Amino acid sequence: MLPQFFQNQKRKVNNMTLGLYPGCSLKGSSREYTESVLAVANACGIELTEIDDWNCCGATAAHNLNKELSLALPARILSLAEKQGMKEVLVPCAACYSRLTITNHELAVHPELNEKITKANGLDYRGSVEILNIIQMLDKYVTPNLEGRIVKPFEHKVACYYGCLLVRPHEILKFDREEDPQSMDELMMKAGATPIDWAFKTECCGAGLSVSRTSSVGRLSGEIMKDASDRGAEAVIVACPMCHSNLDMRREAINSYLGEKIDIPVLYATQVLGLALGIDRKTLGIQRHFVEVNIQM
Amino acid sequence: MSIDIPKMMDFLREKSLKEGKANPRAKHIIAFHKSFLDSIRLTGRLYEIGLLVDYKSRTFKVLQDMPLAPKMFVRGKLNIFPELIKGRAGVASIFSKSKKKSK
Amino acid sequence: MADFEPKIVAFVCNWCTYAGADLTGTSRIKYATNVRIIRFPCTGRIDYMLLLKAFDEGADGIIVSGCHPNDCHYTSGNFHARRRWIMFRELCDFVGIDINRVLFSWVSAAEGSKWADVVNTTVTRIRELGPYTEYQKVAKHPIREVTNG
Amino acid sequence: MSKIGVFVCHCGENISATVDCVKVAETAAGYDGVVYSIDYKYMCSDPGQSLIKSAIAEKGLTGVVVASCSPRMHEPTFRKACAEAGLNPYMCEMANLREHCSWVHEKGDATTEKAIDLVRILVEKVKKNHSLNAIKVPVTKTALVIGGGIAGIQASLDIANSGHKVILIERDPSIGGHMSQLSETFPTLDCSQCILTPRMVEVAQHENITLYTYAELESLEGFVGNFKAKIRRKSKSLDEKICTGCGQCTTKCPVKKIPSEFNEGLGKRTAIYVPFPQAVPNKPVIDRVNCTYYIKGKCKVCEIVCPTKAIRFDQEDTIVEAEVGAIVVATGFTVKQPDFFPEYGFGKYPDVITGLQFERLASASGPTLGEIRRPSDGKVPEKIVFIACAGSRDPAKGIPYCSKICCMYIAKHAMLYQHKVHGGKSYVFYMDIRAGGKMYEEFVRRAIEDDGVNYIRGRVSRIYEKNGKLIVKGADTLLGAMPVDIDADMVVLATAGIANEGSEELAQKLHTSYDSYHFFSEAHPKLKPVETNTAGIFLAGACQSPKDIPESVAMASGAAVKVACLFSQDELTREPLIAVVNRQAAPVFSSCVGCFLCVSACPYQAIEKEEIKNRTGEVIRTIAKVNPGLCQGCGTCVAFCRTKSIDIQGYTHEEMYSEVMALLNEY
Repeated sequence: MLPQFFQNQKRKVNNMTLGLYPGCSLKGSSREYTESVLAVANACGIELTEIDDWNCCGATAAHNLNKELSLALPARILSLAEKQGMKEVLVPCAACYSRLTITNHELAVHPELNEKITKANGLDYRGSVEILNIIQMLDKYVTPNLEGRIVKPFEHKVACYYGCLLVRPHEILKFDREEDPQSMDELMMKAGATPIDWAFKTECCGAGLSVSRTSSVGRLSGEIMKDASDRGAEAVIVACPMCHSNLDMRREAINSYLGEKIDIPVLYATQVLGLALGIDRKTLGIQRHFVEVNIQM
Repeated sequence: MSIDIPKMMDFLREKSLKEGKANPRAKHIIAFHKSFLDSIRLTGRLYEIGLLVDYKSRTFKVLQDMPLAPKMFVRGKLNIFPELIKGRAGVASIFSKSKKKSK
Repeated sequence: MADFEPKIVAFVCNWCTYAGADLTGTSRIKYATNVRIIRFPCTGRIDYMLLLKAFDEGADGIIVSGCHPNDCHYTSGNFHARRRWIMFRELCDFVGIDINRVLFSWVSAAEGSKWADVVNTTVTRIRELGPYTEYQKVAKHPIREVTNG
Repeated sequence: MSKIGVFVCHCGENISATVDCVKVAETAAGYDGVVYSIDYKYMCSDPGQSLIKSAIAEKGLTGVVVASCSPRMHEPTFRKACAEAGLNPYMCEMANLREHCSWVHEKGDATTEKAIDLVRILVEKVKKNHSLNAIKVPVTKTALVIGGGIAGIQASLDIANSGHKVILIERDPSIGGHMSQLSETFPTLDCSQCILTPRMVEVAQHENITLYTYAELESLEGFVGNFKAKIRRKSKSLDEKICTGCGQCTTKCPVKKIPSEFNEGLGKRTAIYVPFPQAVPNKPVIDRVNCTYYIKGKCKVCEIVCPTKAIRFDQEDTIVEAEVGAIVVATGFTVKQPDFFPEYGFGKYPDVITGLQFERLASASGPTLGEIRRPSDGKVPEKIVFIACAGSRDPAKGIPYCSKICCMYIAKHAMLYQHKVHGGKSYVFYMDIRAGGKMYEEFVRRAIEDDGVNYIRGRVSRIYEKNGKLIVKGADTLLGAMPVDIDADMVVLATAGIANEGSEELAQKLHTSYDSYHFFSEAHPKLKPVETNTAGIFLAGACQSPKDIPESVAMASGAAVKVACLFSQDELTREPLIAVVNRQAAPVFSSCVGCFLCVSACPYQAIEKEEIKNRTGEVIRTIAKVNPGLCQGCGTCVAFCRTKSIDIQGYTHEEMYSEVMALLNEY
């Protein structure tokens, strides 16, 4: 009886249980992101439990068209997480992260809004859930225990691309600095990479206009890839499925805008970390990218 | 003190749409957003094929991005069937309630 | 209760609220006649026994008002007043004095209209609460009893 | 037995329109102790005052209640009238029938009733009032000026020239302040140093001025007219009396790579250094943080080369004690380092510099001898961009206020650049041009129209380096927010002016208040701009808010006049509305039990401990005692005292309780 009890205690200390909100992209067009997040978490003894019966956060469409909807959809997710006993929820997708954090903040600072949103929809949310983006989660639970575990340092020049949403709005996130952020660069250094100093860390890639205004995406993402390429980056590192699909899947549009062929691959931060930890490429879903990853590991 | 610019932009978008003053050049963007929301309303999560079919039926851009689909499929990035959540009724009611209020 | 005209005593500091009430006057903003202002150098000077005395003597409501935090003419008197008020409130609540009859506020020398609001809110509130006789009943007044009868 | 006179004023119709003044006077006449009661159209007029005076003389009044306007308006008038008639002025009180009654209520019985109540309250108070006498304190006629920038220099010279002694202390090794760093001044393009250095020399040579450089205020005690200041003279590691300022040591010092503060990091200095060639005093100090001897214990090159053997490595800080009567604070401002704007790349790109750095580049005495060359490679920039409001008027990231001087100095910078680099292109991104001041707007127009500076109204979102150029991405809001990209060689940020480091610490030492931006607070924003809330301490220059040179100088002269006014009297008179601890005959001495809660309550450190001794000198009691020079009369101690042993004159317990009781008990 006693040893069993101790064993349980020990397990709890070593293995963290975190909630996970994957979001729609991570189940479909960006499934390699999910794969790499799970692989890294698994390697580091972090247990990720998906929120049961989660729904879409509403993304750009909801907050563009209907404010109430843009709060009510994430409110349902937060309320589910709370009911399922999750204190912290990892949201790898930067766009979902932004919607969930903003909703969490709005509901906390405007109790009357919380009342209105939750009452009307039969939800109940007390505001106890803390939301982490992928960098925050890695900073908090992975990097402190990283020493000695980097078996294959990712020794390449990388351009860390944060995009619009990962570190904004600063007033709410209080994480990194919104212009010229550094957190991903530090993470990449720990994985053995050399982050370059470049100008487009937080410029917009075109985001949700991928389908409806592909030409704009070509131009915006083109400028980003061009600067990364001019400054000698061997890979662009992202932490957002939308940024990834624009920079990777829309490479044809990018190249036709630039009038030149750029073949720098776009990798998720978790994929790079996974490679450095010695996880194989397939588990990390690297073969799923449109732009082939030819980097020598 | 400071102005919350994104919030203001969202407000103006919503208002101009409601008052029928949206820029005609944005009609494809709005069509996409509407298709997107319709998809969530029905299934609870985004169903990418359904979204594209709906979008194309709204904009008649039938051929756009057709070459992408097989490439995505090969890489395991396209789900053929939608993921249906259990709380679809709840999600649908969120939609109907917010829609009513916003009018 | 409509005919009830409450007696309200205002304990104010000379530099902010007294001047603020002067501004209400110069701006000709009208407010209820029920308030009588007593001028103190600073809210820090206000001995809270005076508040009890006022209730004892038949006040129905009390306003204590001074400079906003950080604006005290004497740098920190209003902070002392605020702390004392927190203690006093709890004590009052404990012994059964209705703390809704005391309004603590900050009115600066520039807030003429706020002073009118403070007075009117208090008058409305006290009007709803009715005359305050409970305290007088409890605190028997030996001197008055002797002199009056 | 009190004999009170009540004087009800109609204030024309201001009071009588809503208050029945006759009834007020009649009712008051019936109160116990009231021997005279009258109403009159204008009490503050000469005949009105005569009415009071003659009543005092004829009826032998012992107290006066004037029921008229706010005491904040006419209390001095009526108290003076009473004093002239031989009544102690503090036996006169005012009932505020105008601001607190007639103006804020409609005509009616309730209003008149309130007026009657207000009069009755004060009748009862006056009965308890005591005669009080003004307090007199002596004045030490020496001024302490803190800060040796242009404001401190001007204030010192003005006070010294009016015949009073001045002690001027400066934190840095030389006086001169920011003005000595400037190249030219707007709007005349006078050379800053050329007009400043004669003043600096005058300070050093003035017989009434004692100058302590490399010194800071350690502590301050006392009160107006009688301050005791402790000044820390930091060790210069040098005997100033022997040093001739020959400069041997500074040329031979082996540590040569320390960024020069005077040149804003664009030039280098040695460990033993004079901040700039025109420094006053022109004698070096050793910077112990960077000196090899203090770090490693050996070197002493300066000691070896010094022809007069003036170096003193073991010299320690000394504390100078000074008695002063007034203090002028002129500690100036500093510029916010723009690294809080990562999108502008300050610190990352050497060619993104601050306005103050540009001043050094443009200055003939600067690191480039006045040629505009960029710090990274010394190239003359062909395109230069100036960004106004880098931090100012930006509540989200910087400071909400306008730094005031930037619009003008940016116009000056752009103009200087155009004069020095022929064919160069300059751009200014601005929010608004604020050029209020004599010849200021004309100056900006000259920059735009004659010198061809491109003014673009809009903000810059980002600066990044590409192929050796700084790409400045902005928008032109006057052309429909059109994006503007400029590939510049150099960018100058007009960073916000903020309170100097340590200013809140200094304010705490001086017991003066400071605002939320840590600038020193003036006593009144309109009518007392150079006074502080502490009597005898005055402000000059940019320590109060960012200011240009003429404003700083004007303010300094203003402060100097205030000091001279103070020093024109041998004794100061103060209102006696202060706290006192009661004293009784032995063996009680006082009801004070010596808990000293009042000491912790007092914001002015005005309460001291007093020891009561018997004839053999043995201490038998320790009680509180109020220093009448320091007490400002807030009364916080009164409310604190557990034994009611401390009371405040003019607002005593007796007076306040009688007011409350009078209010609630009708006759």
